[in-house]
Amino acid sequence: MDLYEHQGKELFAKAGIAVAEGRIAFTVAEARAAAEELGGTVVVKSQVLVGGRGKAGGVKVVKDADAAEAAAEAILGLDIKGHITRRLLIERGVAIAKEYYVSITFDRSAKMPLLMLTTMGGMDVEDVAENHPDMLARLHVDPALGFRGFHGVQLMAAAGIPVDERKAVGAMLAQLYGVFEAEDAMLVEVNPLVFLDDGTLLAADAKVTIDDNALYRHPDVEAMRDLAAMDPQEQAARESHLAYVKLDGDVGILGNGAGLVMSTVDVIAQAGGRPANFLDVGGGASAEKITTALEIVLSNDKVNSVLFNIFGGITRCDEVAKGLLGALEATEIRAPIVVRLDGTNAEQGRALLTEAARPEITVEKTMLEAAATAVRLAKEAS
Amino acid sequence: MDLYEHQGKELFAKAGIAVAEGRIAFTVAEARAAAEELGGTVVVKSQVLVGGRGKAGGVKVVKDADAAEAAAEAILGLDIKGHITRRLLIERGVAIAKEYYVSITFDRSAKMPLLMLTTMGGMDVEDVAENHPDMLARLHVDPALGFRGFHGVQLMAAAGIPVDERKAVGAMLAQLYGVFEAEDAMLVEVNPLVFLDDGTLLAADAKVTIDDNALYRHPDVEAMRDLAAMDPQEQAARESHLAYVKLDGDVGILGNGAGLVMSTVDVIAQAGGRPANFLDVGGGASAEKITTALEIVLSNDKVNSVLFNIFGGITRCDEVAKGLLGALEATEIRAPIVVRLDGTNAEQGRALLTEAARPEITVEKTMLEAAATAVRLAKEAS
Amino acid sequence: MAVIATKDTRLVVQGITGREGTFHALRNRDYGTNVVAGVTPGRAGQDVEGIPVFDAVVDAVEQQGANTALVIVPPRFAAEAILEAAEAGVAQIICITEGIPAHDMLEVYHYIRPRGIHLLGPNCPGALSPGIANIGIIPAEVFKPGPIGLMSRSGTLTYQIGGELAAKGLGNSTIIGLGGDPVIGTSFIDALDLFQADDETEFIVMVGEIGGNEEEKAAEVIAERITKPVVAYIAGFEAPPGKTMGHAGAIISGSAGTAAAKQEALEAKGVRVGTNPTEAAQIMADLVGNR
Amino acid sequence: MAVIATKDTRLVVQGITGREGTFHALRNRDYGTNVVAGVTPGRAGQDVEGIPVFDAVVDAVEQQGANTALVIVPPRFAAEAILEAAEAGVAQIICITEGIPAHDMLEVYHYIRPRGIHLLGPNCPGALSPGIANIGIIPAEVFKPGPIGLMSRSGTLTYQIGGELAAKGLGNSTIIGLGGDPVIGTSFIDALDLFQADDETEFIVMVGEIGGNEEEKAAEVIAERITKPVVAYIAGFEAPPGKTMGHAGAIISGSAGTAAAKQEALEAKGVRVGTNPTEAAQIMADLVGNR
Repeated sequence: MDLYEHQGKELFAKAGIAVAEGRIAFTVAEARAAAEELGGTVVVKSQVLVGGRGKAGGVKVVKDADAAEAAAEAILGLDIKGHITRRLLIERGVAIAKEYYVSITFDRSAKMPLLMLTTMGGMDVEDVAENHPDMLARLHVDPALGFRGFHGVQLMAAAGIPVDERKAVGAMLAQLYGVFEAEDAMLVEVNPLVFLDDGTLLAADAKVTIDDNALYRHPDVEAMRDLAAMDPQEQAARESHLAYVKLDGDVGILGNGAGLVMSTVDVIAQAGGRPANFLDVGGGASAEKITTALEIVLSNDKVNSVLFNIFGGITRCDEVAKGLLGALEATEIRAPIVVRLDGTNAEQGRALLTEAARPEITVEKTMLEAAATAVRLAKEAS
Repeated sequence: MDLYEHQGKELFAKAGIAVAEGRIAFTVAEARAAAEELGGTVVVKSQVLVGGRGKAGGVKVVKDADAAEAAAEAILGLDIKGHITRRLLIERGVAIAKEYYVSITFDRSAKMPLLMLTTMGGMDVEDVAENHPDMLARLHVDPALGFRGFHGVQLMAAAGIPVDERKAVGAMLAQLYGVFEAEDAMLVEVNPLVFLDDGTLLAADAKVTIDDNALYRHPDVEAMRDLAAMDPQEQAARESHLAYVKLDGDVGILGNGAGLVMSTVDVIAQAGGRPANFLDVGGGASAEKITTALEIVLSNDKVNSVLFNIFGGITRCDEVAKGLLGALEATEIRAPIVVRLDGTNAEQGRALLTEAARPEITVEKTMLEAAATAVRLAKEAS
Repeated sequence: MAVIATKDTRLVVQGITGREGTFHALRNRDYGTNVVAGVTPGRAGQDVEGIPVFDAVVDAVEQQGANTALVIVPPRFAAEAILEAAEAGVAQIICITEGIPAHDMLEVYHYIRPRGIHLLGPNCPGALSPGIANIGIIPAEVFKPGPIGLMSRSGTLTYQIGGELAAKGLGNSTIIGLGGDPVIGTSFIDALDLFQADDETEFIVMVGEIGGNEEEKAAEVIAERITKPVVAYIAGFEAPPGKTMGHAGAIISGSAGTAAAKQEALEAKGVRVGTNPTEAAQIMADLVGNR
Repeated sequence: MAVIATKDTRLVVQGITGREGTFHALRNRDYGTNVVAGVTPGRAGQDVEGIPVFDAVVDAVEQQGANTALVIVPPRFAAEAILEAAEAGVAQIICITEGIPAHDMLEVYHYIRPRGIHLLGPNCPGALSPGIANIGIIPAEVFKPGPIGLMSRSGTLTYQIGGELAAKGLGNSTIIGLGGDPVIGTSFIDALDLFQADDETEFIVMVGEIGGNEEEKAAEVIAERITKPVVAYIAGFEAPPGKTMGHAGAIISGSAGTAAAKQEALEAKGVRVGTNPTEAAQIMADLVGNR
């Protein structure tokens, strides 16, 4: 789960990490009130779950409440790479002396947290990695040890942090690692990490991603979820504990098992079609579960045909066929469904469907045949 | 550092472990006041750093303040295996339904904490270990993991704790392990751990030892030290950061290095003498350091002769001889000193001492010769 | 000999009294796996259709000689269940549970790895050696014995390919479900080494998917030390970046972890990659036929 | 070849800019030890009489090829210094520091041990291979080269016995100071195995003291697999129970850890135990003479 900057900063503040004082605003009026309350120079920042808002005009430094109001007016509703700005962070302006970059990522390859630090703050870190690789210090932390003082020394020395700044930066690194561990983060990024004119070290931005599987122990973070920003199908799938990802084609796809469904998406594309979604119904074969999954797939208006791809294992294909027939009773189906059943008891399952002779269903024996048919049907309907 | 029961319970309470409400009392009047304040039945308990106070009459359950006063009168000043009772713990009486035993020790052999649990509470655990070994459950905890839920399950299952009590006892085990880790304990023992009539689980006693080397991070524990109970020589040595242990003989011993001094103590005994102390002066050879060490050894009235046993390594024997001669200038020496210098520059050192011709000094070349001389001199003086 | 699931397996099922635990413990036993014990705290002394239940894994090890643990417990207890098995001296642990927090698995991984304990999973279907033993939830019906070692990050995709191979008359030495999580105990490289050392494995099929770079690392190892022929299939060419495709580990981060990159890395080392499961099975069938 | 301190040693001294660190780093170098680097955070770029100083151990490993670390830092930083060296890939760490909290050492021990990293100490004088290399604070003046491996929990007691042997014309392959703390990285058993495998060691002297049961465990191992003659000395027969005799590890707990028990255990396995250092040295001298 990706957090907005202001949410990430809430977690930072809880961990004792300095951030600029700020207010969240959903309307122009709220933005003005926040600017008035903070007084003086403020920064009006678009809160979107995507990078590059600065270049897109999503961040403005303004001198007073009038200017803040105007900035809010300009930024609310702003489309930043497909993300519409619906909330603003109004922050007290600070006098920045120096900008660094620090991040902690969950490095699956090394199976360790990876810390990155550079004095080239404020820039895109991919640029630094590509064009100034010597300036980007990288360090893995063995999770059996956790972050220790010597990790900080190593990383800061490699990044060229001046010796007189190491106490402050080292303490900040420890705190950020603390957030990474305590909040089950997959990413904690601060860009820029800034020294103010008065020597204070402060996290001027916050990009935090929390492990979905760990949200059960972070109800405060779970409550931060912005349901309004979610796709309606994705939201419905989430409520039903189904794995769903929207794509932009017209062939709806559901099947059992993430790998098989990913493969089905690929096969549809190989057959010349355009997949509309990924949906893993998981194990089991109740009519209720299949009904919910079909309803989510079909609630996407673009869908012109549906491929239901099952490889029966412990759940047998005859059970799946019965579940599917039950689902067809329970909901109205507005597009043709191609069903492929393979694996345990596939023949019995196919026989059940053939006997039922539902007009909306075409039964195929193999995955490739089923894909070809689903693509053809979608093209006919469009 | 061994803690009194009431001090251990302070650490327990800080960790959220239930203990009976209690007051510390140094006088009979304080004991009476505490009993009045608590009201009803109270327990008057001798606070000494030794076991077996129950059998020695150091614990009395009384019905009211008058009886508490009488009990305090009886217990204050009570000698329990050489430990004089100087403080009391007055606790509110509780209705005990069941008594268990639990301890966590620092097992050097396994290099892991060792948990022990038995339903035979209130008894001497050595008795349980010897006479009912099947009743004493033992479990090592890998420090790389720390105490986990499954450790509790394992231990409680092995000890035969009823299933319906495991939630409460498991939580208590986790808390006690928390104290063991957080406070750098070498021992945490609760005997008995009691279930009250109302189902509450409570630590009815507390025996806690803290690692001396870790006291720098536990100033609150360091402040609990009862200087009044310490031997005056041990206290003086402690203040000077010298390792000193009082023994009951008449040959004072000092030397460099714990092993060599232990060996010197043994050799004195082998030579028919009775060692008066162990004192390791450590490395270095300043007159000041040697003066302090000599003063501590000689402030024990029993000492009739002193053996100063040095094996020169990095610190050379000629330096040590100079330091010793300086020390003799700085303090008055009331007993003969046998000096043995060996190792680096031993001959030069011995020559310096021989030249100085101090009447209180006898120089010997080997450890065994020096021991024989020191024993002879002590016998002559006694 | 096969690997992981063998005739020497003495299995303890952690969470045996749960619905799933009971179902699969009995299924595994029915298949012929030597299921010697189950564990559910507080249930010691009971049995599950003759399988004795203990409070703790250490009891199953001491009293029943368990040497392999199957973990089927809810995600919030799974990491600790693995650690319990590890500390109890179980040398091989298979964890089915899906949804374990990634940080929990970091801790588990760095505890067991230096101590030489083998973990398969989590979020995996287990391991099946057809005709010998089945540990976990793989539908044995689909597979038959044979010379092909099959290793995969995906369950049903494995069954798909196994089913296609079986339809062509080909069978497997062992099917290893590696699991769909970002941190798993047994990587493609570990499984490759197991298969390379296994006498009954003559060919290897590798089923990868988007996310991470384990397929790329495996390609290096294949070139370096695997002498048995390897055929691969990768799922997720059409997956958009930044989206978790069902498996917690199936996510393209930035430009890393794409199916195309994995295919390229494998082909660069001479591994033939099928464009779909059917083609991958066909390539393997041709290879076996040409022997 | 000798052990621990060898001609292949490339030493990094952690805490080199401290008073003790500088003194012993230079002393070790003067003896002939290859001291390649020092570490003090914030002092990178400086040098100590030609020995380059780095901010972190990993830099000393990468830039100077350090393979052995000598830790001479205050007790509250020592555990972390050991862990730093371990994580930096140093295979052998010698820690002189006295006064490290016991719980810190538990953590260190269980981190390094499964990872195959060797630690000598803490609270030990180090290791000296006369004529080859000296790592730590052992006064090399006292010893000469020879066939006797010497291992000890006490510093000066080692010097005492080494001095007595030298006076009889006998020398040492390596002197290993194991350290006086309750949790040490190298036990008597570890040192016995090192000496058993070392070509230059023909005889072994073991200097124990009260506390713990490492001498008793060593007795078992001597009987089991040590073919070289072992002579022992134990200090602390007169020590009262419950008192720490200088070394944090030298304490009799209840009835465990007494010198008498250790002597008995060793003699039961045929190890001759001297009643004082002089006698122990004499027994060894007789043994060597009879060869």
